This record gives sequence, structure tokens and C-alpha cells, in this order.
Amino acid sequence: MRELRYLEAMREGLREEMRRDPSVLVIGEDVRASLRGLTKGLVEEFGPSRVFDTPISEAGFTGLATGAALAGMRPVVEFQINALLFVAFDQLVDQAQKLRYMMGGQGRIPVTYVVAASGARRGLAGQHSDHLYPLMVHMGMKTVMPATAGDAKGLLKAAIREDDPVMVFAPSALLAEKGPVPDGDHVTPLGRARVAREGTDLTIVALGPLVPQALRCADTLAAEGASVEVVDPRSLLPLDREGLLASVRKTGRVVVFDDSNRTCGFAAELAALFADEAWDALRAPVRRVTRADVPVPFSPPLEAQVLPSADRLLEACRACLEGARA
Amino acid sequence: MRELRYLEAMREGLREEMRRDPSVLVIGEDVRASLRGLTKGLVEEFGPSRVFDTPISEAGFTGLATGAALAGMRPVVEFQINALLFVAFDQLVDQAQKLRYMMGGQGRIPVTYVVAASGARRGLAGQHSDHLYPLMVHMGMKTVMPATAGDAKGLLKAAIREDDPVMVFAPSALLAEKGPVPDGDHVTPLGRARVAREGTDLTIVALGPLVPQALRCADTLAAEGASVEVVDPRSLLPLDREGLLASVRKTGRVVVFDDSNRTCGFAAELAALFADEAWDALRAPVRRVTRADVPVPFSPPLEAQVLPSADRLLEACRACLEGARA
Amino acid sequence: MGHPSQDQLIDFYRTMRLIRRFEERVVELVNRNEIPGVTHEYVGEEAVATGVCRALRPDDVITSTHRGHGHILAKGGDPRRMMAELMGKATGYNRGRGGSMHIADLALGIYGANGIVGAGAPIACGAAMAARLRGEDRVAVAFFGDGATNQGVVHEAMNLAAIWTLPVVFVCENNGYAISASIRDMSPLERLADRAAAYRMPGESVDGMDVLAVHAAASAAVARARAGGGPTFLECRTYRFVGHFTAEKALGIRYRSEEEVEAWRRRDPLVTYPAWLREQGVVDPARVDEEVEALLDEAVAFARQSPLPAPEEALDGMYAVPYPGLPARGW
Amino acid sequence: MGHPSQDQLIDFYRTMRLIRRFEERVVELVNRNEIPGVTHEYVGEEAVATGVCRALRPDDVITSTHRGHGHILAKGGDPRRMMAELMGKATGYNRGRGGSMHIADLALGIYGANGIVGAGAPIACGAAMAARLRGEDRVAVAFFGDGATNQGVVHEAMNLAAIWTLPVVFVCENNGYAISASIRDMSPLERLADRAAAYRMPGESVDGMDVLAVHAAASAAVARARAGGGPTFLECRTYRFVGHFTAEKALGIRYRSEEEVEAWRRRDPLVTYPAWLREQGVVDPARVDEEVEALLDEAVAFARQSPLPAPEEALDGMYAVPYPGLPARGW
Ligand SMILES: Cc1ncc(C[n+]2csc(CCOP(=O)(O)OP(=O)(O)O)c2C)c(N)n1
Ligand SMILES: Cc1ncc(C[n+]2csc(CCOP(=O)(O)OP(=O)(O)O)c2C)c(N)n1
Ligand SMILES: [Mg+2]
Ligand SMILES: [Mg+2]
Repeated sequence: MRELRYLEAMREGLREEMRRDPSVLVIGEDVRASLRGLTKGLVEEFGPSRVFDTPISEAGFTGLATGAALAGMRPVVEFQINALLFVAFDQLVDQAQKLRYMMGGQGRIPVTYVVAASGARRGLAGQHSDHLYPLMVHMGMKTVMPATAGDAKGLLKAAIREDDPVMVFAPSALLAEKGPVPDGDHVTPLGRARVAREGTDLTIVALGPLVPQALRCADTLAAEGASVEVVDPRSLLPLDREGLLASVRKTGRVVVFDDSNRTCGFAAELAALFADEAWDALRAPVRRVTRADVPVPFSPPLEAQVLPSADRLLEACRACLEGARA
Repeated sequence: MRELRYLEAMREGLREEMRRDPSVLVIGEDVRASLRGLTKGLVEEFGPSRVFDTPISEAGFTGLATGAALAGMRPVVEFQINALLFVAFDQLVDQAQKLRYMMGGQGRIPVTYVVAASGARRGLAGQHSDHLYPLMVHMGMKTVMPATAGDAKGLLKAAIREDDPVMVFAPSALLAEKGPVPDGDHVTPLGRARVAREGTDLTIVALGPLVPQALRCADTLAAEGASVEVVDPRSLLPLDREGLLASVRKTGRVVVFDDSNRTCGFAAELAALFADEAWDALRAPVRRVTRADVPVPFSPPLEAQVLPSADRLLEACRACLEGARA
Repeated sequence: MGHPSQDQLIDFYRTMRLIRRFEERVVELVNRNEIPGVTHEYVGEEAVATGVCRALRPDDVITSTHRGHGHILAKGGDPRRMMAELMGKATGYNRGRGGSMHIADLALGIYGANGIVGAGAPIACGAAMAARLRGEDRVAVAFFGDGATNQGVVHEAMNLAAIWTLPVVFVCENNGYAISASIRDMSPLERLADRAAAYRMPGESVDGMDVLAVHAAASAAVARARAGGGPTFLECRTYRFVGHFTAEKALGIRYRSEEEVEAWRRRDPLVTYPAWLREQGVVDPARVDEEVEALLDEAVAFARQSPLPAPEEALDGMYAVPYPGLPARGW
Repeated sequence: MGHPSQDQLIDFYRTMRLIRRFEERVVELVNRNEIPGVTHEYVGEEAVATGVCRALRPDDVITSTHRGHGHILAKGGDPRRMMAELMGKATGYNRGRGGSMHIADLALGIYGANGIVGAGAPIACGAAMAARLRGEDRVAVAFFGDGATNQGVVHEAMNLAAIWTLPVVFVCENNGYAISASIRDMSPLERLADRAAAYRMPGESVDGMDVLAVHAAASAAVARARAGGGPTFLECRTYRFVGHFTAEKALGIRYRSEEEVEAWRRRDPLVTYPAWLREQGVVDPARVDEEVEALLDEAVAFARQSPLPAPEEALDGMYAVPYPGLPARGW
């Protein structure tokens, strides 16, 4: 299969959807020049009435996308960083996400939001390194975070076709990673987890940018004689509960390796799910390896201490396999 | 001990802190006329340079409070409803909460935010019924939610004296409830849970407006021969982990009764905590009874279906006591 | 648009009367606990919604506010389904999910009342943008209050409409207060329409108690927008004769003088306009009043007879595309 | 303030030169990977920060932006601790926690650079309000760019400052672009200072390449604010000679013509101003340049020699009042 970089695959998916459906628009800051690369070449191909550079008015253009969607368009809104979700928060979670329900099921709001450089990357510091998917799923917004080039294309295309608001997190750490991408109209349905590696002794549920580290950890543990399964939820809401539960019921041991803040983070939700619905199968406490609850610090040694690390994952897995406390 | 209504007790606490410390200011919408009742009489007693009616500019006056706090004032900011947190979100979680850390520990930001009519009340519908404490604790903001008149006064006073931003949720459902309030300078320290009722067979962790229902549920179960402990965390961040774990380790069974949305909600955090650190003591799956993940609907029968209910709590507790699945 | 026809003149009255009486009935029903929750009545401001919405086509779009009943009725909303929604019935516009602050009828271009001040403004811009991109000449009106002019997103929306010359009319209903806060204290401007200059858009200020003045100004703004001339800021100076919401009385908060209220009540469009109609010999308002009462009797009866929604439906309608286990239930 | 003294004139040059050379060294250090992350250089805009901050007292407050080095140096920031912060060292202003976008020195009234466009504006209003309430005559300056004028919170802040006549100066650094977006496309206004009228505050527009013009206008605005005359909106027309951030070159995005860049470069204040000084026979700029290089050599040396922070400290400093288990660690 042909190999593409994550960002290239995503761009290909976006271009294909714009060709396929004239109601697909791109709205955001610097999307014509394409600061982030996701929208490169689009204004040249589709013209200025499909690709809109906006003022620095995130709440405004987020609300505008909602209105355009209600009126029959299918906007793709690019946010340059996670923090922009804070600025547009009411328009995202209190308007776009709630309107259909509050209206009693009238209309459709097919907006796709893409955070085109999501999470931490060396030295971006406290306001440019957040990973806010727990806030979105808490408010009921459909949310995906592809971990591979193939899913980057497939899930973006699915998100654009979805008739509801969908938030797509594209982790900075993965944008340059290469991976196989099927030819043709490759769409990855929402709500299906991906088993990145099969195993029988322990399940690691790894999120987005952490999947590669989780796989390396599984190799290390394999060398130590443990068979570790790595599951990538990739669709966070809808969540493939059955798929995740099946893995945990099989292995009886689980560590959640999550890139969001710890308290009320995504790992908390998964731990709560397992502690309830996989209870009978669990043979060890449900462990979380997450970010610390501070803004991501600038200095590399501090940053490394705050972000979820492969070493801590390894520790947690070993402790879990012993069934002992770390 | 004298009995006061929850809102009266809170108002008394605010007035005492304003008398005690001239740097305490009140900022918000309609705080002079006091739409919510919390600030009634304050402008008459303290004058217009202590009590400020603001324009409908939540992001603006939240940021203003941050700057005033950095410059030595101690603002108390009233938000009329939870949804205003959405509009001011960046200034709350990305500025006020993050600045001190990002500045390397410089300065103090002693701002108290009060949501003076928090959560659902009959028929307020989708944008006036949210309960957003999980969003705040996820972003690291100190957060309290008093469930009694005594704590309403004591925790508000503690929040105002705290040298960090603190969010206070005052549930609409409790504002008219009467309860004992100690005389004098009654301050309830942050970080200590309250055991609302002692028991040995099962722990119900109940949040804010749900505490009274949890106590009634405990009565019912007592009649069925079960000894149920009801714990009110009241301080959500800092959280009294040891206090909560002690109860769960004692009873070995726990149901979390939470008024926030389910996914990545506060109940998820508590379940994750117990599933890890009380693992050895747990004798039944950790159950959650929460809101459903939809905006709160307007019509009473729908609203009742979506909000956490005493019946569901009872079911969950019985299932848990049998150690069986519901 | 030229001068309103006889039929239009009568229709203006019918619409204003419908709004006034609808609201008066709402207050009764709230006090009788037949309507739960909070309602914000439009009493006193009827000439604004009427003058503006009567300058619109059925396929034009409006975004409304927490004080939305008047806008929705004037845009053609069905009083029966509105009343049913207010009572939380299954036959209501939102199947009981929304209530007063969220009534919507997309088929009539009513993109919803909104519980968040100012939030409708950018949504109206989006509807206008879609119309433009689809080659339709529809126009969008964003209604908002004087208090909303201090909400950042409203500025962002006005700037977006201005730079993209979107067919939007920003209708500012300046009733002088945001709950207890006088706009005199909350803005340094004498004339809120002066905000328009910051976006190089025309800013007009009209007497919001005069339905003909509002209709004329709105018609001009709508025509300009439809012709590709871009957005307008239209301030309508009006007043609410009642409290911020039905429950205000109970709170006993005071922020307006009796004299001020009285002075405005003397300009009540439901008194001055029918008097003028009578002078002109256009119509006997009494006949219209009867029609309106009949309509409202029927609306209330319809709402009362309608069933409440079934609890099991509570999780339906959130997503156009549902999935197993979504939305998560609470147990 | 009257005319600047000889010493002031020299100091203006020293400050501008310090900023220019600081930024040029930053670029080198970024390219050598001695500075991680993203830095936004102030090259070309030196006259703005200098003219404004030199109109301030040490106890006045500023809020800065993502492009903050110039503001901070001009307000008296220590190049050593700034450089150390940029390298993520323990001796940096923020003990390595902040980096370029968050440098702050509360003791100097520098309430921080900010990674969120427009976010500093209301914070400046709060500092100004506190000064007023404490009976101090301190003034606060909010720096922000042309792009930030479309961020809602900036409007909210201007309105708050206007209705409460707060001692704030809103300094809009109009360098023509927000990353790739020309302000010509993002605002309908020819003159951004015209936004001020929406808040009934004076709006001035000055040549941001002329440090004397900026200083004169800023001095007047600051004097008015200090005297209780309320806020001013001061647009400074300037240009960045370099990319939006150091990494821009690598992206190869293009949005400005060579001609445009050249035309502005011809007005480089680091060329025109020293030439004028020489004409006036005020000073030999060469001597100042040497001092500046020495200062920067020392700053870079200090930063390089400084230790990195210890990982164990990563969770310190979030709360003024810590509690056991807070902040939560990730394992
Ligand atoms: C963003 C936001 N802030 C505050 C509120 C609470 N609130 C509801 S209506 C209102 C006053 C609105 O005043 P105005 O815009 O003048 O409309 P009016 O009520 O006068 O029609 C306020 C403060 C809200 N719903 N949304
Ligand atoms: C609220 C917000 N939106 C977008 C961004 C991303 N961003 C960083 S700087 C910038 C451009 C700012 O332009 P301007 O205000 O003119 O300042 P300049 O960079 O020209 O100095 C943008 C869009 C951000 N950091 N914050
Ligand atoms: Mg009003
Ligand atoms: Mg700029």
C-alpha cells in the first residue's frame, strides 16, 4: 500500500471531500496560505468562495459555521491550536452541539472542526500544548483523534460526511509520521476502536500521539515474556465500548495511557467504564498514566516530567502484570 | 445552633469577608440590585466602589478580575448561570488559572467565582441547567460545591481568603434549604470531605444538590437492613482523597451520585480513583449514577429522565449490595 | 417597498395585538404553573418585531433571543405549537425539549430563540453566508438587546458581516436595560447605532414604538442587504412595560422609576397605532381583537389537550446520526 | 511631558538597538536549537515599544502579546533573565516554565506576554482598576496587534475601560498583518483608531516607525489617563521586517510583496533615527552599539551558563496555596 505522511493523508481526504461535495467549505485563520499545511493548495483548486480566511474571531466564525450548516453548507473549521477552543467554547459546546437537541431534533449541523496541530510539541508551553478532547466529549460532541496516516484520512472523511458536529484532533507529534493509506475512497467509520497490536496478558489503551510509545512499550514487555495488547480508540465519542471491554475482559489487566490532564480526563472515563463493566474480569487495579494537572511547561526537562512518558507506562504495566502496587 | 437558609448563610459569609478585608470587591451582572440575592444589601453597606455592576461582557470582566487580583485586590465575581463560564472560558481556565504557573510562580490571583444559581431547577432547559465543575477541575481550578448552609458560608469564606482562583458552585436546588450555621467566623477549610451519615456496608458519594436525596436513600436502605455511609466531598479540588478512600475501604462498596454529565464527569474521576487505590478493598463494581449526556430538556418528564434520580440511586445501591449486576 | 398597503397596515396591528395578548396569556399561565421555567415577555416592544419581520420574506432567516416570542410570532410562528412548547408538550415546536428560550422553526427561517445573550448574531451571519454561496437572495436578521451590544461575539459577527458584505441586518432592541443595568451606565454612547461606524456599516436609530418607522427602516436595510449592499445596524428605541422575566415581581428588585415606565406606557403602540388606524378609518380594531382572542383560545386549548412527551424519548434528537450507547444515559 | 531631553533621545536609540539586536540573536539561537519552541520577533516595530514604554513610570503596568520581547525590554526587563527564560533555564524570569510567550516580571509591572491574542486587554483594565481603587495614579498599557482588534474580548475591555474611565492606554500595533492575513481584508476600516469612537474614547493613529511621534502621542495618552481622563486607543502604524515567527521561512508561505517589505525597510527606525541623531550631533551611535553588544554578550553567556530546572520541580508554582496531592501528577 502507498505510504503517506499523516498530514498529507489528511489533506488528501479533505480535498476529496471538497471535490465530492460542493457544500464543503473551509473556514479558519490563514487557511489560504495554509500555515498548518492541512489546507495547502485548496484555494488554488477550489477558489476563494470555498476557502475563507477569517479574522481572529473564533467565537464569531464558529457561530458562523453553525448558521451556514443549518442553512445547508458543510463547513470544515480549522483551529490553529487547542486554546482557540476556549475562546470559541460557548459557540462550540453550548450552541453548535446543543442546538439540534434543544430544537427537538430539527435540522442538521454538519460542521467538522479540525485542530490541525493538537497537543504538545517541544517547547510550545502552557497555552499551545493543551489536549482538550475530554472537554468536548463531556459536552457530548462527537470527537475523533486519528493515530495513523490511514485513519487521519479515513476519519476526517467520515467526520465531514457526518451530519453532526465532529471535532478532529490531529496531534502535532504525528503530523510528519508516514503510514500506509489505502487507495480510493477510504472512509473510517466513527465508533470503532483499532487493535494496534494483539496480546493476551495486559491491555494498554493508548490515545493519539501516545500510540507509537505504547507499541514500543509492548515490544519491551514482550522481551520480558508478557503479551500486551495495544488498543487505539481513535473515535472517542462515539466510543467503541464493546471493543474496549472485549480486550480488557480478555486480558484482565489494563493501563490507560492518555495525553489529557488527569482529573476528569479521558483515562478517568475509561477506568470508570472498566471498573464497572469489566469488573468480573479484572485481575488488577485499573491504572492511569496521563499528563500532570499543570499547564505544559516550556523547558524540556519540565515538559518531559509533565507529559505522559513511556517509562511511567512501562512501570505501570509491570506493576499491573505483577498484580502488585507500583 | 441558629438556622439559616443556604443563600442567607452565603450572603453573611460574603458580607463578613468584605468587612474584614477592604480589598474584597464584588463584580458581576446585576449585583447591586442583586438578581440572585447573594449580594443583596452590599452596595448599600459598602458603596459603589466595592460592588460593580458589569456590562454583559463575561470574558472582559473575568479578565479584569484577574488583573485586579494581580494588582492586590481580592475580587468576588458572580456568574448568574453556568453557561457564562463558557463565554468566559479562556479567561478562566487559560488565563486566571494558568498565569501563576506559566509565570514561574510569580504573584497571587485571589479571585473567587460564584455561580449563584448552579445546576438545574425545574424548566430552565438546555442552556441554564448545566453543572460544569468537571470542566473546572480538569483544568486545575480549585472548586467547591457546598451542600449545606453551614458549608455555604464556611466554604465561601475560605474561597475568598484563598490566594488562588476558586470556583464556588451554589446549586439552585439548595438555595432555600435551611440548616445550622455556627456563630462567629465560621470557615470551612478546602480539601476536607464531610461524612453526612455514617455507615458500614456501602458508601454513597453524593455531590451538592444530590446530598439530600442520597440521605433519604440511605434511610430507605436502612429500613432494608443496610448501613449506608453518605459522603459529601464538598471540596472537589483539592479533593479529600484520603477521606473518600477511607470510607470506600471501610465499606468495600461504592456508588457515585453525581450531578454532572456522565462522560469524563466527576463520577468518572472518583470511580477511577477507587478502582485504582481502593482496589484491594472493593467487593463490588464501582457504580455511577449521573446525568445523561444531553442538554437538560425543558419538559418536566424529560427533565426528570435526564437528571440523576433517587430511584436510580436506590437501584444501583441495591445491585451493589447484592454484589450483583443491575 | 414604498408605503404599506391597507392590508399591511391591518396586518401590523393584528401581529402586534397577537404578540401582546400572547404574552399576557403566558403570564397568566406561568402564574397558574401551567408553564414551567422562566419566560421573558415582549410586552411593549411589539412594534419592533412586527416592523422588522414584516419587512422579511418567508424564506428569510432570523435569530432570536431569550425574549423571543414576539420575533417568532411576527415571523409566522404558529401560536398553537408555541404555546404547546411553553407547556412542555410533545406537540410543541421543540417537542418539549426547549421551552421559551429555545423555540425554533427552521422551516420558517426561525433559527431559534437563544438563552445566551448575543449568541445568535454569528449564526445569522452563517445563514446569510450560505444564502450568498448558494446564489439565493435570502437575508438574515439578528435580533439582540442593548445589553448584548457589549458581548464580544456580537462585535465579531458585525465585523465578519462587514468584511464579507453579508446580507445581515443587526437589529438592536434598545429597551434601555439589561435586567437591572441601564444602558446609560453600560455604554458611553448616547446612540447605540454609532457602534456601526466601527465596521463601516450604516447605523440607523429609529423609534421602536412606531411600527411604521421600524418597518420603513427595516425595509430599507433588508433591500440593501438583498441587493448585495451588505449589513446594517438598526437600533430600535423601545421599552419593556413589564419585568425582565415573569418572576421579577417576586424578587422585588427596583431599577426603573414609576415616572419612566409611565412615560413610555403613554407611547404604547397597542394604544397609539390602533387609534391612528381608527382615525384613518382603515379598520375597526375590535374585529381584529376578536380574531386574535379566538386564535389564542385555540392555541391554549391545543396546548392543554396535547400530551406530555414520553420520558423514554428524553435521549432522542441530540444527534442526526445516532450510535449505540450514544448519548450516554445516566445509569 | 514636553520635548525629550538629550539623555532620553539617546536612551530611545539604546532601547531600540537593544531590542533589534536581542531579536537578531534570538533568531541565531533558535536556528542553533539553543532556544526551543516558537519565538515571534519584534524586528521593525522597535519604535512602538520604545516610544510607549518610555512614556511610562516603573510602577505602571503593561500587558504584552506573543510578540513581547520588545515590550519587555523597553519596560526595563533584564536581558539576562529573558535570554535564560528563552533557553528554558532555571534563572529565567519564569524559571523555565513560560518561554517566549509568557515572560513576566510583576515587579516591573510586566503582567506577562500572552499566547492568546487579545487576552491581555482586560487584564490591563483590571490592573488599572486596582490602581484607581487603591488611590494610586498608576496607568496600564495593553499592547495588541491589528489582528487582535477583531477579538471580542478586546472590545469588551475597551468598553469597560470607557464606562469606568479607567487609566488604560490601548496600544494597537498595526503591522498590517495577522500572520498571513492583511488587515485590509480583515477590517473594513482604513484607520483602526476609528474603532475608538464606538467607546467614545480618543483614537489616535501615529507613525509607528517614528519613535518621537510614538513617544509624544503615548505621553499625551498616559498623562490623560493618569489625570483621570480615561482610556485612549493609540494605533501605531508599523511593520514586521521578518516572518510571523522564526520558523516561517521554513514554511515557505507568501503573503507580502518584496516591494512592500522593501518600502517599509527603507523607513527602518534603526537606520533613520540614528542618522537623525548624528545630524543633530547628539551622539555617536557606534558607542551605544558597543554597549548593547556587551550587554547581550553577557545575557547570552549568563543564559548558557545557567542550569536547567530540576524535573522534580515541574509541579511547583501552580498554586499559591498547595495541598497534598495537588496538582495531580500523571502516574
Ligand atoms: C452571555 C450571557 N450573559 C448573561 C446572561 C444572563 N442574562 C439573560 S438576559 C440578560 C439581559 C439581556 O439584556 P438585553 O440584551 O438588553 O436584552 P433584554 O432582556 O433587555 O431584551 C442577561 C444578563 C445570559 N443569558 N447570557
Ligand atoms: C485567540 C487566538 N487566535 C489565534 C491565535 C493564533 N495566532 C497567534 S499570533 C496570531 C496573529 C496575531 O496578529 P496580530 O494581532 O496582528 O499580532 P502580530 O502577530 O501581527 O504582532 C494568530 C492568529 C492565538 N494565539 N490566539
Ligand atoms: Mg435590554
Ligand atoms: Mg499584526
